[in-house]
Amino acid sequence: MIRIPCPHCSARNSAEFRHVGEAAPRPDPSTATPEQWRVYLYERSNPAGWTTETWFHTMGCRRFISVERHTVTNEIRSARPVGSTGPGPAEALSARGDAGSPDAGGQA
Amino acid sequence: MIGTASRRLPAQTGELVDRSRPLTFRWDGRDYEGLQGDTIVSALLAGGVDVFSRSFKYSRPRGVLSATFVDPGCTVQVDAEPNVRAAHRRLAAGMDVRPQNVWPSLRFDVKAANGLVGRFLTAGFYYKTFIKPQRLWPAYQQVLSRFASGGVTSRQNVHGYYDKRYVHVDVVVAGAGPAGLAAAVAAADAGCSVLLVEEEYELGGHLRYSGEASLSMLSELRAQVAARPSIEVMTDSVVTGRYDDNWVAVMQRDVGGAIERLVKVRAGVLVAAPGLIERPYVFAGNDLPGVMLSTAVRRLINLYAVKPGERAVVLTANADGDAAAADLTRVGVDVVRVLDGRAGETIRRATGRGRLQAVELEDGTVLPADLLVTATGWTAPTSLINMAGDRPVWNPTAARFVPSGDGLPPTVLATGGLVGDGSTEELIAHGRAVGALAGDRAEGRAGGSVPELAGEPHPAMFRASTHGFVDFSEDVSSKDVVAAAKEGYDSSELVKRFTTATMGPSQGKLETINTIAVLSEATGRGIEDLGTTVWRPPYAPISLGALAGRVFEPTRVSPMQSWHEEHGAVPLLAGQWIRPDHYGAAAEEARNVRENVGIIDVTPLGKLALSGPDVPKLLNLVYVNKWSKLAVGSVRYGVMCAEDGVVMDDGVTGRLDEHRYLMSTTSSGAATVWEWLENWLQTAHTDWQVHVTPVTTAYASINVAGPKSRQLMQRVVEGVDLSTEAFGYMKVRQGRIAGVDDCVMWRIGFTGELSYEMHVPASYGLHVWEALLEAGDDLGIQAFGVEAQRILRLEKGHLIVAQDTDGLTRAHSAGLGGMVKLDKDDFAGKPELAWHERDALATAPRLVALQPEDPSAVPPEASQIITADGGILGRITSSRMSPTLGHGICLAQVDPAVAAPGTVVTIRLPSGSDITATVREDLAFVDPEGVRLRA
Amino acid sequence: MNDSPLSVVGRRVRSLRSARRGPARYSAFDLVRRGALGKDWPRSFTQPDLKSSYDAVIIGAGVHGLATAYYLAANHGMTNVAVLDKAYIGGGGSGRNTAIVRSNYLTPEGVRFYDRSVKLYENLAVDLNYNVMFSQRGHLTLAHNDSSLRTMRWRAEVNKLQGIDSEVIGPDHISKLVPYLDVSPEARYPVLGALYHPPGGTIRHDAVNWGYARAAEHMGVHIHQYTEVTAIHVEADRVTGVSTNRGDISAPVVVNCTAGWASTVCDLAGVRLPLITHPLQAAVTEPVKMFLHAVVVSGSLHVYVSQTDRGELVFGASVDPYPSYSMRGSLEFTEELAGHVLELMPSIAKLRVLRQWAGLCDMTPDYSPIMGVTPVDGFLLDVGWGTYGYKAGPVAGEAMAELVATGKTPEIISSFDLARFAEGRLVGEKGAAAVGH
Amino acid sequence: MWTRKGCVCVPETWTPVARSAITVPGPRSVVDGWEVSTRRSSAALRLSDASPLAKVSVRADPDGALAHALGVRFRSSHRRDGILVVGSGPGEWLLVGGVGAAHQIAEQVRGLAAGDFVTAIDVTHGRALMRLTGRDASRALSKVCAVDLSDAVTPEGAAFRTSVAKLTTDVVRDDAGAGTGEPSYLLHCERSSGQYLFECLLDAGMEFGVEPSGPTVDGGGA
Repeated sequence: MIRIPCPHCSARNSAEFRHVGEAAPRPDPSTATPEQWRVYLYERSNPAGWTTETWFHTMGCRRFISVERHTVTNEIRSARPVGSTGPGPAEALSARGDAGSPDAGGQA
Repeated sequence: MIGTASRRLPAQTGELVDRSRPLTFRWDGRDYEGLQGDTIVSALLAGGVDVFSRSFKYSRPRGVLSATFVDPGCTVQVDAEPNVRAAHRRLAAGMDVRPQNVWPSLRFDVKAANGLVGRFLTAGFYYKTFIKPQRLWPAYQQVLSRFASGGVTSRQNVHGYYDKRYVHVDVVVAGAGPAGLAAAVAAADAGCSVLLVEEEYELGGHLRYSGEASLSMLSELRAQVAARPSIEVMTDSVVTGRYDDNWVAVMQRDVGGAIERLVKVRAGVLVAAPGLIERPYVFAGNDLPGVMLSTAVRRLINLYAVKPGERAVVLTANADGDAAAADLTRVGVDVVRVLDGRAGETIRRATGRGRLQAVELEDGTVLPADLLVTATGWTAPTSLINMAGDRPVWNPTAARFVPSGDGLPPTVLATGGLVGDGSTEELIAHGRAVGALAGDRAEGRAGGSVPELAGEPHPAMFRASTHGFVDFSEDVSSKDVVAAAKEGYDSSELVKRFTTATMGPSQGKLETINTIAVLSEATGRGIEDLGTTVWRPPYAPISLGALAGRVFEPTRVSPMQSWHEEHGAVPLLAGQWIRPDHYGAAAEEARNVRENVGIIDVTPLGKLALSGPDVPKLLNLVYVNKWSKLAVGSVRYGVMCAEDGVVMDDGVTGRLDEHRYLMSTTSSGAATVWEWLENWLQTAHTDWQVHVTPVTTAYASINVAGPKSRQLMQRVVEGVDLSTEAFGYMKVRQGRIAGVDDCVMWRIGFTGELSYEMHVPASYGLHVWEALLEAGDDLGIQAFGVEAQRILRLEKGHLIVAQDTDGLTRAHSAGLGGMVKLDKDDFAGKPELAWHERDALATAPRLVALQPEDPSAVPPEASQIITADGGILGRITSSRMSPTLGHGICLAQVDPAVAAPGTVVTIRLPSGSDITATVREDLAFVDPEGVRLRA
Repeated sequence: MNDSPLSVVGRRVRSLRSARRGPARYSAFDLVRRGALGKDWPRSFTQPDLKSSYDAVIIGAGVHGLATAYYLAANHGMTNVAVLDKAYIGGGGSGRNTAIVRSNYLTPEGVRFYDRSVKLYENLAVDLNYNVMFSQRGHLTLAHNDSSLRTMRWRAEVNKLQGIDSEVIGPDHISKLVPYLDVSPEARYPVLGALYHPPGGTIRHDAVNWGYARAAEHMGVHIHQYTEVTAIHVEADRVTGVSTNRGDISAPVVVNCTAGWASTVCDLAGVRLPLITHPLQAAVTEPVKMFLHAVVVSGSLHVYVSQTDRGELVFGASVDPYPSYSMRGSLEFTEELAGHVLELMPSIAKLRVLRQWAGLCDMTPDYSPIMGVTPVDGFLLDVGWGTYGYKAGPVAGEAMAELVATGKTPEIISSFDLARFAEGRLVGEKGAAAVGH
Repeated sequence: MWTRKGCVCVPETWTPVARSAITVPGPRSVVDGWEVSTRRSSAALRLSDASPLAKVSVRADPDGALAHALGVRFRSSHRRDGILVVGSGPGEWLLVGGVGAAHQIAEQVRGLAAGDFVTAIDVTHGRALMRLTGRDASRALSKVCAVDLSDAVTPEGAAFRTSVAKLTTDVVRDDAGAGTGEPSYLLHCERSSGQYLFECLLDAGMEFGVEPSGPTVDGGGA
């Protein structure tokens, strides 16, 4: 059980959090082309190394936080409150949001 | 028959058995007697039994090899528990112990014939045969699976009580031999809290069975541990795994009323001190009962006072083997020959029928013996540090893999035999130094460098001139390994997978080095080059019961649950919620709503209290429709889409006063929607003044529906004008219901009837529910369940998100296209919906109502709508028999080609027959004009 | 496409007959003969020297890469092919999965595709002369609530229309097939029904990998173990070869058949993917005598279980809750797993978990693979296999081989193209994969 | 029995009874409008229902006027004038007071806001509240809660939200509230799961001889 150093609550087991996803800036909806929008929806760097990602402290402070994590070692080198320039909520509920939870929708 | 205790020795210094407490138990259907403190195996050996099981493939008789937990021949069934490690498990009175993997009996086993054809059953033989004819493979497989080893389970077994515990501690020491004990004491003296975990029942490791000098050092160490309250000791417990961030799993047996307890430890520093495991020697006959490791002999004599044989040959390459020979002589065993591996002496093979009878030496000499003891080297169980990132390296001097020291985080240290060799004093000194360093690191001090412990030279002895078993539990011989290498399975991973060596119950603890050594011999590549396979968790097997612990499956019930249970509600499990599906007759409940009045408990409906001046902005952002002009006292239906335009949730939101709103969501979507709103507020619009508070269970929610609902409401509501003019459709009011203040009511109609949904402070839910039933008695009031509600909403043509929509359904395909307001600046999913509206409307599926032509037909949900040649045009998403109309009614997602009203479609039923149905003009079957709703 | 490197390669087709030099024959007779004579079996695979040029380079010696190589040689006579792997044959996802094979998917295109795979698996032992131990013991996906029962029926109905043996059965029938299941209505997750798929079952994954490797190698394919690709060379949007730790290779076609490292390998060619890599963990218990004869899956409880011929229970679950390239495994996985298994079968609490491990799964947004061409000419994809790659090994290999040899995307994989994401044409398997394996 | 009052029919005899989400065994009676168990335990480890106490959820700027007036930061708590103020989240507080005091507390809070944007919501009925008290309270709780409960990490007054028996639960170390000199924890969760949490804590406390107890409704019991 990795531990996430929540900037609000102190270090907690990752089971208290929901992984939201790699930071993906939301394009301006009024000018985005379909290609740009779908890059935002679907495309990810998915690095084998350091990544900046958003977690949601579901069972704690209920804050979105920005975490720098190494995806091979799972080491975390920083966790900050998510900034106002943080990721748009694309992954929260798009295709992969409930991958692990077949009961979440009617798709079960 | 009580077994004779003929092999029990007189009292030994340090013995664990209590001669004043005899215990009776059963073995293989007969009664035996052992002593308190015995293991099952020591009691049986004392009673003259020396064969405990038969092997997996060749059904060879097996006895004691290591006399430890990992002893491959000592796995038995105890009562309902399969695969009990009999060389570890303490004897208890009344145990019913049976051999496993024997048929029809331990003495006569028909599968033993396999031994005769062993030369044909080489490793991987099954890959090369049973190929043709393919239709016979299932029959072959039946036969193969009869060979499955292990004990038996029974459906009648009860789950039993297992639990868990969390521990936060500065230092965990895994293993309480001399180094582990010293490390624990030193860490405690550095000011740390310490958890000391020992797999055996007592502290001390090999000091327990290594003579009087060791015992006196042990009693000193035990006293030091006992004197330090900051050390918590767990015996008969094992560290089964080290996971990321020093999350350490400890399996503790027989504690606090639990069969087993999984202790989850967040450790500052983990000190691995598991000691060494003695390695078997490979030679023909090395699995015969009577062939034992030197440590097995020393344990049996010194801990359990059991004489392991009468006439012994000893092959020793180290001090422990020498000491075993001395122990044997001391207790009167005739040691006929001691061969010194350090001087190049060895044996050729062991022979005997059913058990050891003779040992053949390299020069051809045959020595009759019933005991052959080998001491040819060690395996360092690098499991825990391997899990922590260390890749063990071959130490040719010590002839074993040792920790490399690289790749370990500073929070993991190792001491004792795992690291190197030394006298007891040296081991203790190393343990103390490592414990002190662990203390420093746990307290955030730098500490010194990691102390070293050199490996003693040891001859590299793996295999005699003959072939023997490298893996006893898998029946894999060195010959199999050589053959596999020749076929190209010549890396340590491939040979493991092909031969299955190291994949049995001991997971390589006895087998790995010999397998790799033989592979090295076969390939000519050095052991250091081949490397060892990765050790996987758990270090020791752990029961499903312990891993599961207590069942924590949160459930949720409404404040009216007790009433539902008392009134025969049939439960419906919806996520965590337990709700009434119906109270006996759903169709009747539905009819009563159409004719009189009914009440349904809709507490699980998600509810969020929104407050603040910027709530309309938030609503505009998350819903596809417009919200800027929602007046105080009004409610509106809204649909939410995700950023890909797919329908996510729906519900109504009411404006209670200037800055206060109540939003409802679907029951299953409540948590998701809450997070969705917070996400927008926290990551995109931090300047908006909105507070979102979940109030799902702050209110008991009751829907009152039916033509007589206003009449009923008038009897219970105070302070609200309920007339159509004053409280019309899609309006919200607050007031007092049945004497309860602070209730919210809104007029909406999922059922299609005149209906009020009331949200009552939850503690008064049962009071209001009972008050409604009492007040409506003369109106024909009845409670109705979820099933009746589903019938009613389907009659009205109201969709259910995630039932009538799926993971790719855009708003337009749910009949909600008209709500999508693309002229808003922004809302979730807007670009996708805009492109969808521009490009895809003509081809996207549509939601339609279907009426089967046969009025008695109700095509089950998910029935497919098909073309003449079996192509798929859509599916039924909802269907019921309508009690109001007396015919089947359906909603369906269909291809636009068949979506036009009046189209007749073919539906393939699950039974395989086809029916036809007509697409209707409107989604609603009952009251499409909405007259009843607005009454 | 006339001057694409793919069709250039396609013209180098050799006679099928000359490519087929059979390896040593495997049969009971030969087993006895060699046993009696004490004669060794010949090598199944070797480590050949790395050539400086191949007609096609396949990255990844798992079931997908090996099957692609095998069908290139067997169906198209293309044997100047290298399969490169940074470790050993079948050491990635192909050796870490729980080897469940089924075809009861949700969409017609998915069903057709996986059904072709099942058919290939059914004949694979004979085709490869290697017993892959395909055991069609029946596959049950349990439904614990009405919405999941509805999805089971949806799958069954689509399956039946495609000719797949699949039906929804009730608790009594389930109880007969799997007597150990707790089907009592009082259970926290009552078993309301199940999707029953009799042809589904398990296979010996290593045997499939080795069988393909052995057969491909005997037709002339080079399998290079411990050969890691360090660069992919692209000139003017066309692939020209790769660099490895053992040397450079020029090749007009490079196929990415990796799992877990698909994004990393694509980064070498400058191709970005809609993938997220999650560990998928599995565990095995100590053996006990056979008591579980079908494969049992519960989507709601995130668990699937089968018993091997050796008597071990093999468990799997959903992918880990956050992406990672770690294969160390976690304690919480085994805890959740055990809890859920005991919900289904409370009487096996005393069985012990012997080993846990993890593999890596590249999850796509629509639970369907990415197969076919990329913006880089000659650089082909067979990736994004999520948790369902093993089932598709043979059909993926067959289709990718056809693409490599002919330069044309076979119809059976046309809906799995990379461009579908940018064009908003997601495949409708979104639901099915969440439910079962 | 129905009396006409204008157009609204209201019986004269509505006497609303509030019920906790938690069922404690034992004889029952109505106290302060709540139907409660009168069972009182004197076991070494006690788990009592405290749900009737008034609970108000407050949201405001974590650095604003109200935060200053309350004087309690996230992760700590403070008792003043019989009201327990818990810093339950960033910019989020839970105020626990005597039975029936929710409206009054909410009004007080709004008064302290000095015009700032503040939300105060009565969640008395939306939460289940219970108290675990006794020498082994920390050991029992550590069977279902992964947070370090040692005095160093979770001293008197500490407050946090975490997973308890897989349920999101607010925990306050509140020995003072118990007034017995023993370790004591207040735990609150969503009302619908109150019975579940209560039973999980009883199960965890079994080896320490835990007993259930009826509500503590003595105002200061918060």
